[in-house]
Amino acid sequence: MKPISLSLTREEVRRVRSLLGREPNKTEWAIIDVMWSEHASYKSSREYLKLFPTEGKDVVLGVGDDCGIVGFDERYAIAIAMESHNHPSAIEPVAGAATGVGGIVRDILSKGARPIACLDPLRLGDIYRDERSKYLFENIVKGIADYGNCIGVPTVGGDAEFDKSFNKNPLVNVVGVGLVERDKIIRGVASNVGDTLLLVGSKTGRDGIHGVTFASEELKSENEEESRPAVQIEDPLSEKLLIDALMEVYETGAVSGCKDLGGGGFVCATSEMVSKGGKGALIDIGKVHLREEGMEPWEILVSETQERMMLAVKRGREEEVEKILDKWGVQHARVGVVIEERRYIVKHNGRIVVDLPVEIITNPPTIHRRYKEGKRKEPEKPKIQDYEGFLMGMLADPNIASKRWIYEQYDHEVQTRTVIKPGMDAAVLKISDREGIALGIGCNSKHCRMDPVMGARGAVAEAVRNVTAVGGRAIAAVDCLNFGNPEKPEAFWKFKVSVEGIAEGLKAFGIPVVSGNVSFYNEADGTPIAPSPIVAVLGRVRLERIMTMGLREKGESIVVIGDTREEMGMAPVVDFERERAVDDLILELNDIGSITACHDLSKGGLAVGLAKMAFVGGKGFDVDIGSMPEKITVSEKLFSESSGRFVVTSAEAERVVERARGRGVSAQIIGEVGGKELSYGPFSVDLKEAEEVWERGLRDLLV
Amino acid sequence: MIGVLQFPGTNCDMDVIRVLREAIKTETRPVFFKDSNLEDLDGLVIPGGFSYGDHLRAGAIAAKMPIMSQVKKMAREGKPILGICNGFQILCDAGLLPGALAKNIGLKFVCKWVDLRVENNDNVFMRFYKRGEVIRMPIAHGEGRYVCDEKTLREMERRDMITLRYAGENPNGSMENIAGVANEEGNVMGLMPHPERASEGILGGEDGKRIFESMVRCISLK
Amino acid sequence: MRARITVRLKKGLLNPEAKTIQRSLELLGYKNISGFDTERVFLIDLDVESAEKARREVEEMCRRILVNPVIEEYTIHIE
Amino acid sequence: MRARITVRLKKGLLNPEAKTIQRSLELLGYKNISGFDTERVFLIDLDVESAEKARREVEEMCRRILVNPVIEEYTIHIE
Ligand SMILES: Nc1ncnc2c1ncn2[C@@H]1O[C@H](COP(=O)(O)OP(=O)(O)O)[C@@H](O)[C@H]1O
Ligand SMILES: [Mg+2]
Repeated sequence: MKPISLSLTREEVRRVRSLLGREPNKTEWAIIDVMWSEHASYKSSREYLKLFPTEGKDVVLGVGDDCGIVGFDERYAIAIAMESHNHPSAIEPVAGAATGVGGIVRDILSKGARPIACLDPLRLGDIYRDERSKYLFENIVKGIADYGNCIGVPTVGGDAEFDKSFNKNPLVNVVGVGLVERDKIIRGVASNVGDTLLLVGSKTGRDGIHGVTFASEELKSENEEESRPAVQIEDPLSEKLLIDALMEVYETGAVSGCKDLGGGGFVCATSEMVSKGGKGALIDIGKVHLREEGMEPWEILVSETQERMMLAVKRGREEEVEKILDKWGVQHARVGVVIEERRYIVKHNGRIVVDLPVEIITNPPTIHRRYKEGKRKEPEKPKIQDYEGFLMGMLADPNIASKRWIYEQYDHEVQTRTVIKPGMDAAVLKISDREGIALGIGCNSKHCRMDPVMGARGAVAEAVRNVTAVGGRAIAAVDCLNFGNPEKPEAFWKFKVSVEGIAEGLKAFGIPVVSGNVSFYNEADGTPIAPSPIVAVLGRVRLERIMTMGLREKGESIVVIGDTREEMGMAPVVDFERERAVDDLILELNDIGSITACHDLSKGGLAVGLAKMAFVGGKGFDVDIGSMPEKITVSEKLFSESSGRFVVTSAEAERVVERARGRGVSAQIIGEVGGKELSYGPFSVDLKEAEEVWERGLRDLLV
Repeated sequence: MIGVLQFPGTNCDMDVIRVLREAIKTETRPVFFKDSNLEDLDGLVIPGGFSYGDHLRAGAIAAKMPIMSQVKKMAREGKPILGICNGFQILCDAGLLPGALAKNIGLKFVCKWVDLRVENNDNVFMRFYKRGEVIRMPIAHGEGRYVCDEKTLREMERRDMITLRYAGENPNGSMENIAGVANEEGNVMGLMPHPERASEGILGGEDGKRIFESMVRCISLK
Repeated sequence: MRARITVRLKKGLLNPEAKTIQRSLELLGYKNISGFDTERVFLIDLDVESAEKARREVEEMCRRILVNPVIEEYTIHIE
Repeated sequence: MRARITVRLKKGLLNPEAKTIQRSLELLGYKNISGFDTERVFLIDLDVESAEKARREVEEMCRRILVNPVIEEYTIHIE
């Protein structure tokens, strides 16, 4: 018999014994070990996550279920969630990233929603110098592509940053988005005594046994060999069939609750469903359809085999559901019933192998982690002699270069909703004839490393700005907080201040968090990653009012909106008051039809932002950076990454400036659209040449 | 009535149905691969996706499913049958169209808009285009490199069976830039680009819509 | 009875996968590779009495579905 | 010298492709299939003098790029 190695602390072990008043058996220990892990329980992060604003008039289903749901119009609501799959992707990039997509899509699906889009914020190592990082990058993208493409859910956006702190521990975060009719929402709850627990989907194997506890430990190189059983292989065809079958099953109204089997597998899904319903469960684990022989009850309970879901089916309506599943060739098994008594009881061959109070499983104790303020990094101000060379260098930097190599591998148009396609500030999906949603991402990990406080604030501000830039009004946010080892006080401090910063920002913008995820222990060999609190914002857009960033008409004025400060080489200060004023101004200008192109400024500042607008539109510009009134150097004017700025073009620039003044926002006309040059005043470069450099920056590093 | 065929893993079925119903305003129904009766259908679209997960070869398993004998019967009766992307792969593997679709030369899945030249407009699907006209549609596939033997290629050229070629860059290494082919009778056509994704201005263009319009017109003329 | 079916692209057809792998091996410094190719293998366990029968059945599977004769060829081994 | 490298998924790991193909063969009426698996093969022609040397070199290639040791295992034949 294989001994189970517990990852519980000594204190936790003591606590279990005293709560239970006896020694748990092996199966019970395995369950508690998984359910009390950081990844499944949020035991370190829970008390801080309470800081987030979670309520709002549009919130239909808030934090606490598998995904958030936000009202859209009278009939429809939008489901949205975000997850990380960092550790699995570090070990096996294709399968790790693919199962990341699979997992978030099932979160969406479990709430009765049809998955309509994914976005994939990625953080990779130094692909210039590190072969392994290049391998990971290529294969992570392949994993996302193979999976998302096959299941017919378009990957419509994301971002990608490269930094050597991610060499051994890349980040794969995925945002999932779904569409659901308001009256067809299903919750992750089983509250009717007598309802059948129906396990649906793939046969259970030993995949990913202890995947959760594995995600709650640091990656150590010598760990790799041992962690291999944790690898879960993806099966996108099974996922696609789950989607098609369940969308049909939901129509019957026979499903009273649903949850996907993610981290923690069978036991996590079932115990949480009955716990939320205030009930208990009687499980016959022998009924589970298995892929491998000789699996022990604890293995079946904690296995993380992919492409499985748990349904609570109204008593007497099982056959109706099973018939539809059979039609689609989806396997199923009646594995238990909801019981009144709040116990989690598991039988195996007629013998009781688990008998625990549900609360012990689902309510692990909170841990109060110690934190210690870390140092902020001094700005790294480059001395720029050759503006042209510096700009070209930036355009070629994989952090700034075109991400076409990534998103062309993703089917981003399936389901025929994608109005604004990847490559712009935010994606726009058509929902009704007149309205759509915008999806924007924010987080500059480099800024977060230099200054976790401003970095996190910047993440919110940037995500909102990206939505604003396409004409969207932000209505909700999701987040994925990627940090190092929370047991280390400095790492925990970074987490704490990031949550505080994001919470403050969201309150200032008036948007709630509806779902999120925390990923700790992102360290390899003791070196933590650059902290990466990634924020995704959902906005609402009127389709006839969407904006894009490409320069259009020769002669139109180019206007910079917002203040440029001396913030090159550092994390810019983020003042939410000012951010909001600028966003509101842009939306107002868009409403009155004054804007012909719009782009928010982020990495590489004004110089890079203008260049991208030129590449997308295929038109050059003639501006005079020198004419900007700020008393800062030309280098700062060109490359400072000050927050809260946009560049817009307009045929009525005076009106733009006037409206800006009305809101106390600075706006300066700096030149106009036209020509075949990027002409900045002090220097200029050829449009085609610069574009080539930008297009090839990432692509040429890869096969 | 036009049918839109659904295999396990098909993922563009709803998109095609939406275009046929809403943009073309024609009666359309989904056809599940276990359906046994296709008698009511005047035409059929085999949409894109990853039937059977693209395992074995793209389209290979679907092409051998029992329902395909009925599709072949429809083809023999002269009813229009359009295969888009995975549907094209299925039609080739089922022997309804010559040639095969191999892995893209770049080995990667490619999703982007491309320019296409109309080579032949004398068939059920192409009559609303002009010969030589350049149109834009998106592609999204990993196995779209058209190949066939030399003799077949010459035959196809002689009988005017090549309907579309990539007009700009060749995105997948297709032989002679082939993007779409039809059978000799002109009632069965397969193409890698997705006309259903190019049927609404706000989604990027409407150049693909005429394929469906042409199909529907030909049916109503019968 | 176990059948081993080896499927390869027909001669003369470009195998981009083989080419790419060969190129990356060369990039890694393996200089004496004079040829590189890939094949796929299907292993089928069959409950039939004779090798004869197994071969006939597998032959049919290949023709019907496992192999696309336009681009592929195959060999069968009964083990 | 020609090396034949056969790569397969490790035992216990899901092979969705094999599963799908087997099921579709059954659908086509092949009722006596008791097992189905897939493998990949690399054929490498090497200009080296000894089988010994070829094996060593190929062994290294496998470890470096041809095989994904997390999920796959392999065997080498020198022909
Ligand atoms: N990992 C990715 N997956 C999909 N699309 C991506 C990814 N990374 C970048 N993109 C696309 O490229 C666009 C531009 O990225 P980026 O240059 O980071 O944006 P911004 O100009 O807002 O800073 C993103 O909005 C997205 O559409
Ligand atoms: Mg932006």
